[in-house]
Amino acid sequence: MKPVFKRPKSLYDVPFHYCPGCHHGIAHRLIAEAIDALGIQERVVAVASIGCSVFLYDYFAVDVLEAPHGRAPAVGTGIKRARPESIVFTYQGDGDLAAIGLAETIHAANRGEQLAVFFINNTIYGMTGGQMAPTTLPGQKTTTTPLGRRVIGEGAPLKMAEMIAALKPPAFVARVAVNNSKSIFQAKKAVQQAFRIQVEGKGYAFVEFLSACPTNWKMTPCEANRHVSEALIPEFPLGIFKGDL
Amino acid sequence: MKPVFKRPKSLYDVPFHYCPGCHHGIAHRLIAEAIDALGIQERVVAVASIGCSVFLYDYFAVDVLEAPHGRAPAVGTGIKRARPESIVFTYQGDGDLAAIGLAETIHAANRGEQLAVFFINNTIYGMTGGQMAPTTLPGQKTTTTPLGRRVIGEGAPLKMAEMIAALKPPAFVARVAVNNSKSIFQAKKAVQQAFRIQVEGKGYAFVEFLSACPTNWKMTPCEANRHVSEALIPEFPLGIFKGDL
Amino acid sequence: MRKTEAVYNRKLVKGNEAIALGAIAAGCRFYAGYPITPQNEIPEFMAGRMPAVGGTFIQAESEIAAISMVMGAAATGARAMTSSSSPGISLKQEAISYMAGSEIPCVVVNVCRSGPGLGGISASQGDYFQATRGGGHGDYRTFVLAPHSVQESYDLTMLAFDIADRYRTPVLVLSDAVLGQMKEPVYLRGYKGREIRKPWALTGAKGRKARYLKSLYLNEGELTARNWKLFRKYRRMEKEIRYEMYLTEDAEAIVVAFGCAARILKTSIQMARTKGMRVGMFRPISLFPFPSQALAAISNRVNRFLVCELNTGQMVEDVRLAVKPGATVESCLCPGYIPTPNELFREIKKRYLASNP
Amino acid sequence: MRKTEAVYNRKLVKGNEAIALGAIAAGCRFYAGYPITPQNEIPEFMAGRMPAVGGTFIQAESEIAAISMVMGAAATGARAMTSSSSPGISLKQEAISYMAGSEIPCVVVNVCRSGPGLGGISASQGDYFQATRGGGHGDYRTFVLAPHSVQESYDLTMLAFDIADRYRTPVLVLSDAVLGQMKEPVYLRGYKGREIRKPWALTGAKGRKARYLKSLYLNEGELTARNWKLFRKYRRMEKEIRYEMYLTEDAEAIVVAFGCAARILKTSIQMARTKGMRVGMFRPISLFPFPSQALAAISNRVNRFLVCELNTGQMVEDVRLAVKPGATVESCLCPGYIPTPNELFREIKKRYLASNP
Amino acid sequence: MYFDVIISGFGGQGILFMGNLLAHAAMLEGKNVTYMPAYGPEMRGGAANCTVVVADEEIGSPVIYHPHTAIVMNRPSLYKFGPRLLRGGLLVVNSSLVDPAEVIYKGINLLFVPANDLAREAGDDRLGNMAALGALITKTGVVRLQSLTDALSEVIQKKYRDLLPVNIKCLEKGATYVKNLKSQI
Amino acid sequence: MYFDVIISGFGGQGILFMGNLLAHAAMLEGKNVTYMPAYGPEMRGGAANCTVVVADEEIGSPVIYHPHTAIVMNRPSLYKFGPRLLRGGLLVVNSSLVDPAEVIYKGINLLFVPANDLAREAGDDRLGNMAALGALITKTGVVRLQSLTDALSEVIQKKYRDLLPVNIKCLEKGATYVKNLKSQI
Amino acid sequence: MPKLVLYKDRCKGCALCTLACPKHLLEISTEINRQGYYVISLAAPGKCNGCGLCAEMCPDMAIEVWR
Amino acid sequence: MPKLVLYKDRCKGCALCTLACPKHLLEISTEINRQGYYVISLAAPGKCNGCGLCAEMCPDMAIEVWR
Ligand SMILES: Cc1ncc(C[n+]2csc(CCOP(=O)(O)OP(=O)(O)O)c2C)c(N)n1
Ligand SMILES: Cc1ncc(C[n+]2csc(CCOP(=O)(O)OP(=O)(O)O)c2C)c(N)n1
Ligand code: SF4
Ligand code: SF4
Ligand code: SF4
Ligand code: SF4
Ligand code: SF4
Ligand code: SF4
Ligand SMILES: [Mg+2]
Ligand SMILES: [Mg+2]
Repeated sequence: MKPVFKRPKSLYDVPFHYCPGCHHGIAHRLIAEAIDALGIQERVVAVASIGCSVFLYDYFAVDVLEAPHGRAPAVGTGIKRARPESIVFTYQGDGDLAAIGLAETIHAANRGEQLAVFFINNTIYGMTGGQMAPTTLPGQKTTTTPLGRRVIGEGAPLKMAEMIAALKPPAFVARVAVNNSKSIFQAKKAVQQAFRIQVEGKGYAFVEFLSACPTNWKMTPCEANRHVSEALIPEFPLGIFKGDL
Repeated sequence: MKPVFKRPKSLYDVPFHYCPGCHHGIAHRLIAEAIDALGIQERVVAVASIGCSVFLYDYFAVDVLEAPHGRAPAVGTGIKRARPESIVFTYQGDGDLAAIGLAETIHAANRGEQLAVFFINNTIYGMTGGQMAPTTLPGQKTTTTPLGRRVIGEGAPLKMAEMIAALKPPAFVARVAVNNSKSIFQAKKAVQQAFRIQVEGKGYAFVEFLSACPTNWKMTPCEANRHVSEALIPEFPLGIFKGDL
Repeated sequence: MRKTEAVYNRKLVKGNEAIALGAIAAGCRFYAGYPITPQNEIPEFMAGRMPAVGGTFIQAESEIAAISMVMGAAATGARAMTSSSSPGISLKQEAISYMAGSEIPCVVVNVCRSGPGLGGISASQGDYFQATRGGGHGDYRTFVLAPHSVQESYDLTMLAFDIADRYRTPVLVLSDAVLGQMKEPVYLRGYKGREIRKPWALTGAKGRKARYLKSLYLNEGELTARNWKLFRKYRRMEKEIRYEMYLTEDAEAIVVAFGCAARILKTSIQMARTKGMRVGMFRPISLFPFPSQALAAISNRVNRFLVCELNTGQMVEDVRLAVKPGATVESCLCPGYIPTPNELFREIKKRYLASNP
Repeated sequence: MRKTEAVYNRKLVKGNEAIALGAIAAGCRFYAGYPITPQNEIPEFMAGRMPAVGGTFIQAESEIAAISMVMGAAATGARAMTSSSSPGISLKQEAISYMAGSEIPCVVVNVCRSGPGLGGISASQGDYFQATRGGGHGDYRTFVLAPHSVQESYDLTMLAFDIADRYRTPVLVLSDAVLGQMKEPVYLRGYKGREIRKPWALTGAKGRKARYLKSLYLNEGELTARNWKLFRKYRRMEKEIRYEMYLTEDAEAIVVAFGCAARILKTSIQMARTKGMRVGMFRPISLFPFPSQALAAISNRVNRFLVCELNTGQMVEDVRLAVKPGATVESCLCPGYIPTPNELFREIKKRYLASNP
Repeated sequence: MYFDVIISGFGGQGILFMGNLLAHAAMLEGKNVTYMPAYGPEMRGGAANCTVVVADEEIGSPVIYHPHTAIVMNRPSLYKFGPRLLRGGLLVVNSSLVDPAEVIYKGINLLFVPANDLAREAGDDRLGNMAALGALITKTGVVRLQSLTDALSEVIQKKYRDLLPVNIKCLEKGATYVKNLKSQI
Repeated sequence: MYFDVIISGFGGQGILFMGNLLAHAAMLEGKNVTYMPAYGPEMRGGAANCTVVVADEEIGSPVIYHPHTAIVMNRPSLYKFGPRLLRGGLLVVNSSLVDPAEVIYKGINLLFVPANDLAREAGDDRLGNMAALGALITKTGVVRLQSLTDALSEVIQKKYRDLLPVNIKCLEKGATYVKNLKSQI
Repeated sequence: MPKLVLYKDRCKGCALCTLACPKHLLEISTEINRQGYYVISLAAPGKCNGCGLCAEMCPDMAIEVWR
Repeated sequence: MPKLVLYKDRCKGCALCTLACPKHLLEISTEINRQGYYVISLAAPGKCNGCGLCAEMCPDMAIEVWR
């Protein structure tokens, strides 16, 4: 018998600390699978960012550096420039990448750094307990928007994939979801492509994951999963915004 | 006899410290004229940013706050929210607005803050002596790109007006030049519109000026003036990107 | 507190909420912040309450944006506040330096967690140096108030606004994870201070000359004058020094501590007293200006000091600088964790016995 | 320096260039920075030279991005540096705290200008506290080297890389606007140190287990252990303490100064000597760890100290903490401007005569 | 008078609510009290605990490593806090979810309360927390039952108002359970 | 031996180049030397000045408020630095651009050098800086002319190589001018 | 016959796999694991075609599929 | 006749006004002002139509135009 599905070897065999139904776990696995598929585990240096996923190094069997909140793209730039033979990826939440780290995000993309940036958009600050994120949906209630987010005054959901795709240098920009088999399949391809581009020295890649946070959305995992298709995807359309698979 | 052209009263009658042929002076005057035209001098609180124009308060006869480098939009947000009856504008260079202050710039725009943001894009760091800016042209030599800016590795010129126009909340976004009478006339209208929008409570306005820096471009004023049409405008097209005049 | 008050007017709130309540009571109508554990109750409370009192709450895109917004709001004369915890406070240092230089008052709350770096979320006093030595660049200080209870979190936050306005200076409230997260009954006394006129505020040049607030001084001698002006102001602020003395009258040895360490120590000292050790506690409430004279006065009588802090030794320098020559100053250090009263009692005992065999 | 060297191997360069030259000589192959006066010669020099030596120069989008890039590069084992001036250094504090906590070595240059806020661009020593007390949040310190000449700017920068690697710590080179902008002949001795192996570097998990570098420690006791580990390391760094003594042997009074203040003072002291005053100078070269023992030793003999600094009184605390009880420590403060040798001479004379009437 | 307790269980069990309520009741009785929740990333897994100290004197530390009293509402809590209890202390065990056979600690007093079962009998098996709390105060006398029910009506959120009676019933169930135990002895 | 000078004028006059060159020459003679440019925003208006100190001993301050020597290449410089000169000091005035009648300071030595005129005679009136420098060193002897010309060929940028001779000629013009003055006395 | 391996202690009972199985073979059982979660169970092992979609969906990699 | 007022001490000799005048009436003179700049001069005042375009262009507001 052959395995149809087996844990990728770039992940340690330990349980995740994520909440039940949290999509971080799926994103982790897709990244690990791509690393395995391309055979680059020994070259990878990952950048953990501050958010629920800060413990990246407890899960990925690759070298990891923990960056200050929001600075992962700059930290990744330093790693890659100092050691071009490394394959560098960052893994960042929406608070990290689109709020405090927005300048670093856009400038690294705009320099066309050889990085794969994985962006976990769960429309909320997970780790700190459910505050508004730059991608929070209009009307969404969070602990800091108790009446629901108002676009004027609190901001419109930032469309990071589109913003980055509008820059000249990035080679590959996609937005994916992982809330059903079909979208997971697409996501898998996008993740692989993001790494392949770097292996081939073709530049900067950005993959945005729409991701469920049942805990802070105050939903069951299944409700949260459904919320991704019903509320997130209409606001953040899936697709390849730059480059191709 | 009536004056065809006279110094606006919102400017003190003192000489500018700017270099000969520097467009900062023209931008100052257009802003002062608009303040006069709308009769809002007594309501204006301006935010000076760090760059050649930091001495704004020496020129404008309005209340002025000096912001930390790059933070003018956040500072302006604080002023306007705390005193909604004020008319608030920021005046920022390309280093200030598009490099260190990029996150503040985009987030203030994306919240639709009631601000007029005047962006002086001279493709260079003027005050610090001619280093690369986020808007530096491909191939442009600066003290930190001695061989000319390379897009990959050093970045493509950031198109701030376009980037901000792509956000939902901003009410008015324009790019203007001041290198000849015709463009000055257009610029004048754009500046007035930026203020009018705020007077009418309609939200965020952004006006990007293409501006000459003869000193750091190492050109004569006339050469620099010509360079605006020959090199800057082709890269940064003029126009109204959002809202209308 | 009298029993009647205690029973009828107390509310059970977290230290963080008490800070928010104190701020609003003191007339703070502008708050901007960015989420970080363990201070999230402050922005969350403000998000709910500010609109109701006609104030502004903004969740900023970063700590830097938050303090910059506060700078803008405060420049118009509004009472404005931001809060964060250690890493976020580091990011605010540049702007705090600007506000000190431009003499714009504001209140900055640091619900201190452990460092360095991301560190941990447990309580710590590792930011003492940063708080008391200006933190950012240049020659400036901020007034620093360190509560040790939920009640003080409320009271000192109100005071912070008064001091900020009186001296046109940023005031830091240095809380910590324990004080911020714990609930205790607090008597909501209400604001007894007074808001003062701000003839420097940027309100639009209506019927007066235009004004500006800035920190740039390039002409010869101007900056020096400004530095000395600030220096003299910091001297004047010594009028506002606050501290608590606990069982010091007959003490043969004094333990110095602030914030949550001090409240734990009180128990330890009670334990020591029951064993007949004549130990007292000195608790600085204002950390800058530091109550050096009061300590010096004590050191005329007592010559053994033990400084107890949740770090690897910071306030001990201020104590050493304050006491009379000849006094011995030892340290009892608990970086990255909360000691038990017992543990501190043992430290006291060990040292007390060493010199009273 | 012997005459022959002097004549044949000297180059006339700015202090800022000397720092860049020293860095490249020491094997620094990664530099990221952001423009700010008065240190722009460093990034500008690096922009021209780095590509030629196979290194990387990046003009970052901000000071924060620059130090973060340095963190990334240094984590791979590369010798990496950033530079800025006061306001920019404030912005780097969070990341410096992270690097201290993660034990990632790097060199940070502060060509100090006047503050607070935007302040001015003249030389200052207003960032002494920030430099020597960690600056950012949490319990950490950085090694601090303070050159007082262009030659030392070159030499100490090379040394900074060695110390950084040896102790896995950020090292701060504290220069100032005068030292950075002035030209002086410098003898380019070349790098005599040695790059060491970095078995902790992130180079990809090839033929070994995967590694990580982090500053987050949440499990009980871990962070405390880390804090104490750092504390012990800072103690060990005392081996690297450096200072200069000038005419101290027979001195009856000692002036303490560092950086550009010290070089100006040397002239003042010569003036005093010609008037028969037995005055000497003590110049700390490492500011943290501070040469407290050496000062204490002097204070066995001499009991009058004058601390001269370009701020409103910062290093004076370290001097007070170092000298023996009974010694008097006075201050001569020049915030925001450069004193003349004459002015300092008068200060010395006034005080010297007061106690030797 | 001095009393401290660590209350521990998993997220959904209303652990923090228990602590809060107890603290509130103590406040209503004019006592000094501190309540300290554990918080932050360590909570992600779903564990929850808090510490309450009640005293007549000023309270020093709100953080207790070795409590006089502990309530463990599930198995992991037993393993975490059982060993930390002070010698002679009181361990209240939710025997609906924890097998008494697993409680192997010596030198401490034990109180087994089938909290969820009692709650089910009272009408809502999710309110085991109230039953346990009722049991605790009856055993220790730290606050009066009346203070708890007073506190409850002040603390309970508006939308859960209608659950007030069943909550009170659970408190009482726990209290009665202990009283009965006592009378049995 | 101790010498200091502030050289001042406007941006296009090659003020910083003068200082640099002088410092370089001093270095070639094995002397200690410091060169300190004024810089930053205050320079925006187009003013430029720098300070050079040459000494046998270690040099203390490279910043001089009251110099022993000053070269003023234009009028604003005269007003700025004239009053700062030490009593008994030497003021070198570019009399091509500054009317000697405006020089009203007492107790100092004056040397008027028609620098731009001399330079024009030498072939390039923009090289007044070199003429003034040649005059200065001849008057003061701070460095030898030969050292200056040596320094010049080391310092001059490649693309201006062909201007070396005319630069040297200007230096010499200034030197000769002062020698002739001397011999006239 | 395809084999489905369930690592019960990894399961968090989120039920996402139940949504993913095209044949609706998975459901939450009444069994509680060491973490305190109700774990999943495979109703009719014989009907499983080993497509692996459940495993692809599981955030905690609690399922392994062999064919 | 339109009047053109030149504030000579404000002029920095940048010559931008010379580009702006549709009638090419302005040129840099040989006169140096207090700031050290060669100032502008109006060649044929009579030809000036007072359109003000030169003034609009001047970064230093050295020109005032009346009509
Ligand atoms: C400088 C700084 N500010 C704030 C924080 C607190 N903080 C930790 S994680 C986080 C954001 C988490 O949200 P996100 O990036 O969306 O990641 P998620 O947890 O949702 O995956 C914040 C603000 C911090 N650690 N450092
Ligand atoms: C935090 C900080 N970083 C850097 C500087 C130095 N600085 C002053 S102005 C400036 C940028 C000037 O460029 P720009 O914003 O384009 O304005 P311009 O002078 O070109 O009008 C910089 C980097 C500073 N003052 N503060
Ligand atoms: S809080 Fe949200 S993002 Fe974080 S682990 Fe839980 S579900 Fe995932
Ligand atoms: S440096 Fe450039 S931007 Fe600054 S004043 Fe001069 S010309 Fe204008
Ligand atoms: S392998 Fe396919 S058929 Fe079998 S249980 Fe999983 S999803 Fe259903
Ligand atoms: S998806 Fe995984 S964790 Fe969730 S219920 Fe199924 S097997 Fe369990
Ligand atoms: S007013 Fe018009 S015509 Fe007259 S000089 Fe100016 S631009 Fe020329
Ligand atoms: S545009 Fe103005 S400053 Fe320039 S030359 Fe004409 S008048 Fe003079
Ligand atoms: Mg998120
Ligand atoms: Mg610019």
